[in-house]
Amino acid sequence: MGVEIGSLRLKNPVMTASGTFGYGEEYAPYVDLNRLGAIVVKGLSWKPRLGNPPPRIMETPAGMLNAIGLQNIGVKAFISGKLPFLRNFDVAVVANVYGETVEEYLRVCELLTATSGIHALEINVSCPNVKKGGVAFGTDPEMIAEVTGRARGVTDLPLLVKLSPNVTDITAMAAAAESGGADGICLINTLTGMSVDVERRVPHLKNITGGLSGPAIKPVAVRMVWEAARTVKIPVIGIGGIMTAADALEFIIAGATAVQVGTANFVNPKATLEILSGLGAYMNRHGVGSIKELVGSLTT
Amino acid sequence: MGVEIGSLRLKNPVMTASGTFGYGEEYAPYVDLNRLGAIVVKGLSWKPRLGNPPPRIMETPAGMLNAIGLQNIGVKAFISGKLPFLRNFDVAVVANVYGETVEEYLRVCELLTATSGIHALEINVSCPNVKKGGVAFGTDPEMIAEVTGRARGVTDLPLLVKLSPNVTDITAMAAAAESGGADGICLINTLTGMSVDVERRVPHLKNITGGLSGPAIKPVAVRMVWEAARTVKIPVIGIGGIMTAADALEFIIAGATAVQVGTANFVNPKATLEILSGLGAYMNRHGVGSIKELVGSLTT
Amino acid sequence: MCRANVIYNRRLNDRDFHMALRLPKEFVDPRPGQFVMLRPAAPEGPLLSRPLSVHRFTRLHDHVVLGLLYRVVGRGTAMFSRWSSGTEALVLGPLGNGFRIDGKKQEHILIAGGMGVAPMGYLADCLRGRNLGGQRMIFCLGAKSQGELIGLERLETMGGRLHISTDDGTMGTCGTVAELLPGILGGREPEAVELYACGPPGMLKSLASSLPGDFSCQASLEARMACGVGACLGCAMTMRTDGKGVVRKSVCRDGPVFDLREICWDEIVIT
Amino acid sequence: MCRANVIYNRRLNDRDFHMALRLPKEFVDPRPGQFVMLRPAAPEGPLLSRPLSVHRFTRLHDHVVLGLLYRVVGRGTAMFSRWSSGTEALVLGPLGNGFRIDGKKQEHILIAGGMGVAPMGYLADCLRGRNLGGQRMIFCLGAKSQGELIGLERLETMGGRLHISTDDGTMGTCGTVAELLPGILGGREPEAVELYACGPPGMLKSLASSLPGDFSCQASLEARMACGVGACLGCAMTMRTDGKGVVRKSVCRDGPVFDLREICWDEIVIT
Ligand SMILES: Cc1cc2nc3c(=O)[nH]c(=O)nc-3n(C[C@H](O)[C@H](O)[C@H](O)COP(=O)(O)OP(=O)(O)OC[C@H]3O[C@@H](n4cnc5c(N)ncnc54)[C@H](O)[C@@H]3O)c2cc1C
Ligand SMILES: Cc1cc2nc3c(=O)[nH]c(=O)nc-3n(C[C@H](O)[C@H](O)[C@H](O)COP(=O)(O)OP(=O)(O)OC[C@H]3O[C@@H](n4cnc5c(N)ncnc54)[C@H](O)[C@@H]3O)c2cc1C
Ligand SMILES: Cc1cc2nc3c(=O)[nH]c(=O)nc-3n(C[C@H](O)[C@H](O)[C@H](O)COP(=O)(O)O)c2cc1C
Ligand SMILES: Cc1cc2nc3c(=O)[nH]c(=O)nc-3n(C[C@H](O)[C@H](O)[C@H](O)COP(=O)(O)O)c2cc1C
Ligand code: FES
Ligand code: FES
Repeated sequence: MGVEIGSLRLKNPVMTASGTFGYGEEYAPYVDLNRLGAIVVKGLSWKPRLGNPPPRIMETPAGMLNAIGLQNIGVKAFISGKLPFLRNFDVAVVANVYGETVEEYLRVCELLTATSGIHALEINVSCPNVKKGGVAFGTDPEMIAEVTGRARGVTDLPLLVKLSPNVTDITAMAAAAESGGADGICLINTLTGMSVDVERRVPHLKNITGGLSGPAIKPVAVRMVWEAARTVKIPVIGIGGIMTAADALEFIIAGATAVQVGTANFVNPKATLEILSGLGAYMNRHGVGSIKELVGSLTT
Repeated sequence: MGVEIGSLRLKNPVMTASGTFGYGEEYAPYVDLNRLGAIVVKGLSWKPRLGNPPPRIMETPAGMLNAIGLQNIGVKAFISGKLPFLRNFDVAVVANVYGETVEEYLRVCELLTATSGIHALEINVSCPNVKKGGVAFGTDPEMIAEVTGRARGVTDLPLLVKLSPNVTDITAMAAAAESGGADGICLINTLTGMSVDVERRVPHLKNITGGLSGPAIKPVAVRMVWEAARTVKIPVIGIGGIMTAADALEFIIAGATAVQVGTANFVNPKATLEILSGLGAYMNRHGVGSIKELVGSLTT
Repeated sequence: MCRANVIYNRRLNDRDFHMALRLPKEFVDPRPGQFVMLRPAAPEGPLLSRPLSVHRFTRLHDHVVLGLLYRVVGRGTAMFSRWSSGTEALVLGPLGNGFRIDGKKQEHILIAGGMGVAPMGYLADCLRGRNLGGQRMIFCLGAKSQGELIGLERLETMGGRLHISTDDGTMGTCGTVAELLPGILGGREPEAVELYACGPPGMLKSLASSLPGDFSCQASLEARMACGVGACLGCAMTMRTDGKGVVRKSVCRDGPVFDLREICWDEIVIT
Repeated sequence: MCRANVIYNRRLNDRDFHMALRLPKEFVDPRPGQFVMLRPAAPEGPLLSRPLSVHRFTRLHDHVVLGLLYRVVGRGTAMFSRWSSGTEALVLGPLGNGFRIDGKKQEHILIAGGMGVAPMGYLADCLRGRNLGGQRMIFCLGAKSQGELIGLERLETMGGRLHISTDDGTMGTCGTVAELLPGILGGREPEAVELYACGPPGMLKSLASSLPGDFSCQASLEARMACGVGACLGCAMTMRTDGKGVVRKSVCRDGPVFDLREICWDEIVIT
């Protein structure tokens, strides 16, 4: 089940998605963290962030909107307070990195690179719920190439770039990240959406708009993974509405080397492990020896 | 309940969405067509089109993918074979217009303008399932402005432009349509998506990708309507996953002057009428005298 | 769209169920080969309704009873299998053009593969009901194995001859139902017999190729459907036209019954 | 996440239900004020689980019984109301930090507005179970009208004093439960009593403003939740810190019980 993304070796292709698995400890009572392909932690910024005012989430048909606004304890508190717990496990830890400016991205990357127990960085240029950085960077290929290239300059860790689906042409964004030196591309982050409380005539989210995740977005995500995987040579990591092994397989067959499971963790804390065993069962049933044989195996 | 879009007067804001209500006759056994705000017919091209090979549809979580590929009998057969039936009803008929080239759009517009019984044109620059025209035009503001402007030159019918959500910035597209002389903007058409048959490792749709519609896309649609309505002065018509009166109200409160009901017709042929009566009930309950009071009434 | 209530929902074997629905008397009498679109009344479950053939139909004093035969293959049919007596459902129909019944034919050969038996049950009822009893019915039933041969008891009481095949040979001839055909047709005149078929695309395709050129066959097709009424064009099938061209027809509105020879197999996915 | 079966699901009035679930014995004993995340085992219904407070809990030989009290307010709770004996559900929990019970207090005042009575039922059971019988329980119950005053019979058997208010005056004092408070607290010492409250945000806010400065109150809050375990940060509430700043806490993990005085009301939507 092992897969490689640049120099990052994962024991299996099932990762958790940033912001949906806390810092790992929240789900440790339910999931043997050692069994995961990787844990991607909540987005980290240089300084702690309060995030957006509540209400922050709302359910939608087969999905949910969130506007957390990257609430996090800051990279230093993460390293001192949360990382030690994760070091107890034999699992790849991927830090999701966010900055309001390119410089902030770089500072966070540098500090994490100097820290032991971090196995890869995931540059988040796709958060729709913050005013600066985030998706403002992620819709501009030049910015993506710049952030990626400069991050590449300050770290020798495997470098992933997480892209936004809120763009006309995902292949241009994927190519920009590749040209900047990324080892892999993660997609998709959430689609920007909105929901209205019609009785009170106010948005359900205080932030007005939020990011749409969950099964609702899966068809868009699979399509973007398929487009991106045909464009770049580096591995693509598929994200978006993966609830079951069959969902994960859609992404893998469309071209993803690995997948990240997000909203599904909320619905079923054991989702990652059930997906993992479902992948194994599928491989047995179809006589597939290595998961790599399935990557991009779509016949069109 | 009456609303105006340019010189188009609708007796109520509930329209059917193109491609989801056939040519009206298919649903006439279930719906009193006289009660609808408007009927938007299936996309019309100059020549008949065979559409895409099957399979053409697939269900997805709270949505469906379609790649019909604008199968239609051609504008002339429509006028001779389908329009006479619609003329029996006291309902606004809106023709959805498609062309592979700007010239084809114009020819269809001209012929429809010269025909009695057509109350408005809806320029479809957003079909994701055709190789030429469609979304290839709808992601480029200059093309949108050009198609709209030239259509404006050949018709005095109210002119609507139907936009694609597969863009980075919907406000730029909306502004382009407005600058081209549109009387109203319809959004959204479908999001491009894909779905994989993992047992057979083939796409569920022969066309590989298709357009995602239904409740799944509603949050994206509401967000785009809200963004567009704050950008342009012309009316915005909201479309995307409207199943109930509450859904329609989300769009109206976010800024839509009218709404179109698509996939919901498939699920419940009487959806439009139930939405209409639900709007009436809401207005009574909230003491709202005119639907126009609700348009854009969101407090943020 | 009318409200229906589950009367019973019986498991027949591992994956097949027989469900009876109570519907208001306004529901019009279906023609054989017609279908309904079924979904739950509760706002749960998959978005789209699922097409199911009319398997039985009884008109009573103040309501009608619709019988459906279905196989659990995915999310929608799995949900149906969880329904119990009293569950509320919504039914759109009857829909489509059913089988054409030609009273002048002397023999009616009903060919069903797997779940294809669903519409055949009602077709047999109608053939019998129209006093075509003097004419003969012949049933050709195929299934994976004996356990999946459903509706057998009922067909046995119909008085027609019964030919059976199973893929694994656990009952009747070992092989597919299409392989039975040449034996049955041998010696019969095309003008005197009418053939009706329903089953998986693979079976229909081999039927088409094993059908002698002068025989025609009415075949009920399946396609994924959204609307069921001809509005979405989602259920299109490619058909040959006389002029050697192709045309796309809607299975729901132009079908689901087509002349087997019309079908353009190149564009049909055989699973 | 454990599998549960509905034992019964009784309608109490127009929109309130009492459901008992059978759970495996591995389910750990909840503390009062804790909650569970509930969803159907069938892959239907809304995406996210719904948080419901533990209302009753009984440990039996080979299983446990969890009692829930809920009001139908939207899609999820409407679905719960359709469940019947035997329906399978999935339960995550018990979750959150419950009420702190201070054995040294002489009086325990339990204040519930509307559905706020759900956690109070279990809190009362626990207070009684911990042999705090010598100490007194006082219940303040508020509802829209008499018909919505639920759990009354049970609380009456608890032996505590009962104060009742209804918005429409159909039972007890006419007004809100917060208005009862000054009368009850009058003459009591802050050190001797413990206050616990649960109810709609509007009620908690007026409680906060009518609470004399030297009394504290443990309040159980509600927020929309996705994960229930502190992972999504979706249920954040803004809280005041000592240093006059604010901090965002997760209702599911840091709560749902907070000191009423900590809550920063500016950012709470009062419906
Ligand atoms: C006219 C007609 C009559 C039918 N009559 C019967 C019957 O009497 N008994 C019976 O068991 N089945 C019948 N079918 C097939 C039945 O509709 C499908 O098995 C069913 O829709 C599968 O739904 P699902 O959610 O369980 O499967 P999923 O595979 O989860 O469904 C996914 C989507 O594909 C569609 N789909 C999947 N398989 C088929 C199929 N074979 N045909 C059409 N759509 C499909 C579903 O409707 C749905 O939109 C009929 C189909 C048609 C078109
Ligand atoms: C810790 C906790 C304990 C609770 N205990 C109980 C209880 O014992 N009995 C009871 O009747 N209710 C209780 N509630 C409220 C209950 O969770 C909501 O009424 C329920 O989630 C509404 O779901 P719905 O689908 O019916 O409503 P919808 O309005 O359709 O739900 C839409 C979304 O909003 C959320 N939501 C809506 N109202 C609330 C609310 N008041 N609080 C939290 N989320 C909400 C839903 O969970 C869902 O995500 C509790 C809430 C919390 C946070
Ligand atoms: C509550 C929530 C918080 C999230 N926070 C982050 C984040 O901090 N950084 C990030 O890159 N993505 C974040 N995401 C996006 C997810 O990692 C993922 O890309 C997205 O949810 C789509 O996957 P899903 O449908 O499986 O949830 C968040 C998503 C949710 C729902
Ligand atoms: C089967 C199908 C066919 C469609 N055909 C057209 C079309 O011909 N022209 C067009 O402008 N939009 C077409 N659409 C898009 C719809 O009009 C509508 O914009 C979209 O489905 C979103 O609305 P909904 O979620 O309510 O369905 C089609 C949609 C579907 C599902
Ligand atoms: S299912 Fe819509 S046209 Fe046939
Ligand atoms: S519900 Fe996820 S953090 Fe509280």
